[in-house]
Amino acid sequence: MTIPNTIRITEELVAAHGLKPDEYQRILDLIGREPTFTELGIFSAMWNEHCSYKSSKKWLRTLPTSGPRVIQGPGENAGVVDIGDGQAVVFKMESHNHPSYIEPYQGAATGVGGILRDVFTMGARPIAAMNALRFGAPEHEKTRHLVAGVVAGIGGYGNSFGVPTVGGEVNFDARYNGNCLVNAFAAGLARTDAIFYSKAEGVGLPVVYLGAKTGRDGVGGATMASAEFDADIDEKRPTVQVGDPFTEKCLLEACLELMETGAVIAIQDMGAAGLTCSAVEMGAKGNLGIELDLDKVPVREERMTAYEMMLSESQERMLMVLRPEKEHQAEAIFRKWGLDFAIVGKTTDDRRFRVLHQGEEVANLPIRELGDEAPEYDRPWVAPETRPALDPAGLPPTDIADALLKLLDSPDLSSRRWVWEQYDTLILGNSLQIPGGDAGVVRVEDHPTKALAFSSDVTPRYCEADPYEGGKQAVAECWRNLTATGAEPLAATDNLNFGNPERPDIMGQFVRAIEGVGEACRVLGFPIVSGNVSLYNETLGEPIPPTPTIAGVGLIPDWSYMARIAFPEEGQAVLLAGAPENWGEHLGQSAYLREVHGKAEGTSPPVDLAHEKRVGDFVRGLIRAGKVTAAHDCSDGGLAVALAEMSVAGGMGAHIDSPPGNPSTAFFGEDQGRYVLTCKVDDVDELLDAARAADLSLFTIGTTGGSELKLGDARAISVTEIEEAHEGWFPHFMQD
Amino acid sequence: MIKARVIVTLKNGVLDPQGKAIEGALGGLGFSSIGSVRQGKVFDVELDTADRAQAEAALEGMCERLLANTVIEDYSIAIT
Amino acid sequence: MIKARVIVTLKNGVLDPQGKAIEGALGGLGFSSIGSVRQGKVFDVELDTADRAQAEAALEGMCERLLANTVIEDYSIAIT
Amino acid sequence: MKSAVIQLPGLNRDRDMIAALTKVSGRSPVTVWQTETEIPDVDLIVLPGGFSYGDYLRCGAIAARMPVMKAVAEKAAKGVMVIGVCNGFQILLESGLLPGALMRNASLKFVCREVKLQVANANTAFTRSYAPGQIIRCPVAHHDGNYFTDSKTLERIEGEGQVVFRYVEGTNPNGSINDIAAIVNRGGNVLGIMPHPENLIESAHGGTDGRLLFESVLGKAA
Ligand SMILES: Nc1ncnc2c1ncn2[C@@H]1O[C@H](COP(=O)(O)OP(=O)(O)O)[C@@H](O)[C@H]1O
Ligand SMILES: [Mg+2]
Repeated sequence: MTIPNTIRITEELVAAHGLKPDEYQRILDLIGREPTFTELGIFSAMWNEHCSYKSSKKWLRTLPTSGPRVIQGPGENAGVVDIGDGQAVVFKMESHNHPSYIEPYQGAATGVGGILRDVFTMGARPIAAMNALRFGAPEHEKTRHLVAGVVAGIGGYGNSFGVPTVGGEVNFDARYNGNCLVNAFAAGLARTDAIFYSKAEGVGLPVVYLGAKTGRDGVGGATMASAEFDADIDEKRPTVQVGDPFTEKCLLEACLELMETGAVIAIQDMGAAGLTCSAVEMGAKGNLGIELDLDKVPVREERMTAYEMMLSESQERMLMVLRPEKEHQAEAIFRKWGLDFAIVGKTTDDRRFRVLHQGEEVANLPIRELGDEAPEYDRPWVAPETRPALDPAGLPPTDIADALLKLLDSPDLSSRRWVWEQYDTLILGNSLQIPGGDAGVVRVEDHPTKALAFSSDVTPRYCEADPYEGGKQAVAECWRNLTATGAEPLAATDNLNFGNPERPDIMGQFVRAIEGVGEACRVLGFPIVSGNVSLYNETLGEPIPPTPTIAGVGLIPDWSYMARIAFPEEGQAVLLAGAPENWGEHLGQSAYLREVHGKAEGTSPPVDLAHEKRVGDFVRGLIRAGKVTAAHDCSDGGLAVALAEMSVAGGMGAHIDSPPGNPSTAFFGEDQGRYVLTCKVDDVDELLDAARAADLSLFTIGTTGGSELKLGDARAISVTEIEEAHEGWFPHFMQD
Repeated sequence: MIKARVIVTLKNGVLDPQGKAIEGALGGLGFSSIGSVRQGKVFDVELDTADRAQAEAALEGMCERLLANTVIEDYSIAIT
Repeated sequence: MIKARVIVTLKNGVLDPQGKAIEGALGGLGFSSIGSVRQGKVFDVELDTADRAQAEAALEGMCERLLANTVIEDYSIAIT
Repeated sequence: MKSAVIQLPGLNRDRDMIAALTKVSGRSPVTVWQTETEIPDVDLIVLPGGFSYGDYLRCGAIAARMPVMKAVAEKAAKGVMVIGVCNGFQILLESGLLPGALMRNASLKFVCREVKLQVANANTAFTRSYAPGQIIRCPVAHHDGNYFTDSKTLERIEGEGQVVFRYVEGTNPNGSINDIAAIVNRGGNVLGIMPHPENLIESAHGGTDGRLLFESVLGKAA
């Protein structure tokens, strides 16, 4: 089946391309004539939500994106941050939600492939990956299938490509039943003097196509990512792309080798709407035109039309502008790695995007306007309603030990070992902390002491109850997790997953969440340097909870002063930093409330950002001074769960004092800005003095040791029992 | 007992990285006549039943529910 | 051009972890008649030649040298 | 001691291996690309882990048929030490330099975790720095590490001390027959090992149990 370029443009056809009538009118006004079929395809790709950010742009502009260490903020394939010594960390996160729901293995695999490409396109060798996953209720019929496929797909791609996966998230909630989320993060290392950008320079230079051949994969995929699912989802299936990690690994090596030769002027990977977006971006940024000759494009299927070639989302492909005198050297490198190499066009001085196919000019469009003149909306929004606070007095009393075991054995708080043991967490030989702690840590190769920490966070139930506080909390938790290893949080990337922005209530969630994210980033000095927006995450009118995933990177100057979560030694003091007098008091929207009392009530825990920063800076200072022997932040499940995780990781228990006030709120409250620390008994006074001097709370709450965890007056639980509860849920759910 | 062979192949147009790599390797080994290679799976299944119609229905169900990923694969069933 | 289908299966007695797991999974899905499952591979090969004898010889060579691991696998060739 | 690391497209633990050899022996190995037909004069040749040719078709199958493997076989025949780790082990099996096959893990899943290994033969060039029966920690990271061979071969390799490491009971991550994790050839100069000793050689790795393997074959670094 082939599609000629002479198809008549009808109203239906325009609508099928996801273009609204006023958007189509905009096209007519812009080019002064009816577009050809191929041109219509190009516009639909460039102007859909996924590529144009037409609903989100206005709000993204409000995020802080610069800082003393930021070399490149949003606007390129990935953000770039200086880590000293002439090196930079390059990172980004991106969603592959819809493809993963349709075909979990390949959808997740190609999501990982896409984000790795974004990173090495900039000249960075990938050194770490993470994945943030949200699935429907465990009991929903599709959930297990999606979990199995997505996890296998992420591992299948990342393991074969050869990047350690050092972190991520998994949540379950019925609101994701019809729309799972797969957000993939990758980071790489580059020299600050060898970063590559997408801006083309120079007229008449060869535009080179590299990598795998073009097939009909995903034709219409970018359009799909911007449309709500409806009942005819099966019809959309043939657009599934298959990942080829082997080719991508070869592409990585070939690109880095080529970059070393000085041949590369501009480079852009082919992601969504492949050839179209990459060519337009290179030309528009350089204020140049691009002429493509599709007869030169390596194809793997017969009789492909211009339309299909321009919209194909075949994976593992790149577009470059090369120095003509280095063309042969470049070609030799690509042949060595068994990759396709073809000159498919040239840069021109007319600022037109011209596409030739079989002797015919199938597109001739103004290149800058394709991007710049894309519609931008200020969509109407309504502020989300605030919820009444929870009155904890109304809750029946619970047994603290039973409640803790129940939490540890629940879908959201159980160990994710089943997931991360399917990922290669060790490859490259630099992993200092693998998943299971607060942040993954990878040492900087060839540097004697430096390391980078990575964490990805968001708590959708908080965002649902209060998008503004939830947005703040996502940033704060990420910042806190990096800090808990001793890292200085440098910068972050975001993946904003929401429902249909044409609904004012959803748009309200989006706006408030961004405001919260922005505020937290400003106060914490944690700029957003790259990111991705995924809207229309809803099925048959059921939206997902607002899910602004934040992934951050931190710098550890000397990893011999790095903290881990494991209780290190018997007889050490256990301390709680940053907590209120009664240790904890906020039960609204807590995991405890949901799992033990079956309620989703109250407000989300507020984040006092100034306090957050002061506590974090204080804790980091102690870690770096070698005064702290373990550190762990309190998040889902509060203090009790943090202590249990530290026990299991260290293989030893602890004796915790009876808290002042209500034990349930003390042990299970989810108050923000708190850390559990351990230190040598001899150092306790010094630490308490330091806290007093900094005007921060620090309480001694117990002592490590023994084979049981005893929380105040509650029954002591053996560490074995804790571990069994914690490790039990996932394998049991997956029926292993 | 009924024996059957199920063959699962990638749909037309779906990328087959394995087939492509094998193609390249065969070329490298000097098989110059090699055109294209597509790789699929075969399942040899034994069923504890003597009822052919029932076996056919069961095999069809197995393909739809497990053996084939019908998003990207086709299958065929032959009772032997 | 000649088209052929090559089928590679595990030798009798060679452990087949995938087949075993599929057997278990099919049982779990309620296919009670399931006896045993063995998984193999199929290759659909196109050869740029019109000479059948030459094609057969080439296919035999491909199986011996690459497509099958004759330590643990058998193969069969069918020109279609 | 001079060493060489073989490089094939898709191998991805070559960087780990080069770093380990450099750290243990104090000198960096030479690298040899797949199309080379000769290997320089070295005492040790290493095939690192990864996914050569994507592990498409069968793990190590396509790699085993590349020109460089002929050169490896020639060196091995002359008594040069050869180590294949993970995918390297699979390549050695596919090249016929070692007996048996590595099949899909019994769980059908990729597995990356630390296991315990017992030294089954401390009398080889690769294990002489370990004590007989010593139990060590070592990570694994593979999808196809389920060692299998027919009963006659199994009897032979067991009888001749060709099994070098075994997964300690209860930690077999893949279903390998007789818990086999590593074997040597009859000549004692070719080792195939599924776990990754190169990822446990320095304090940053949280342990150094893998180091002794390299020290055994390279001689202790000065
Ligand atoms: N939520 C966001 N916050 C900050 N920057 C964003 C966000 N979403 C997208 N961006 C930036 O916009 C640019 C275009 O994004 P995208 O189209 O996702 O990149 P790519 O073309 O590499 O897939 C990128 O530089 C990206 O970092
Ligand atoms: Mg944490």
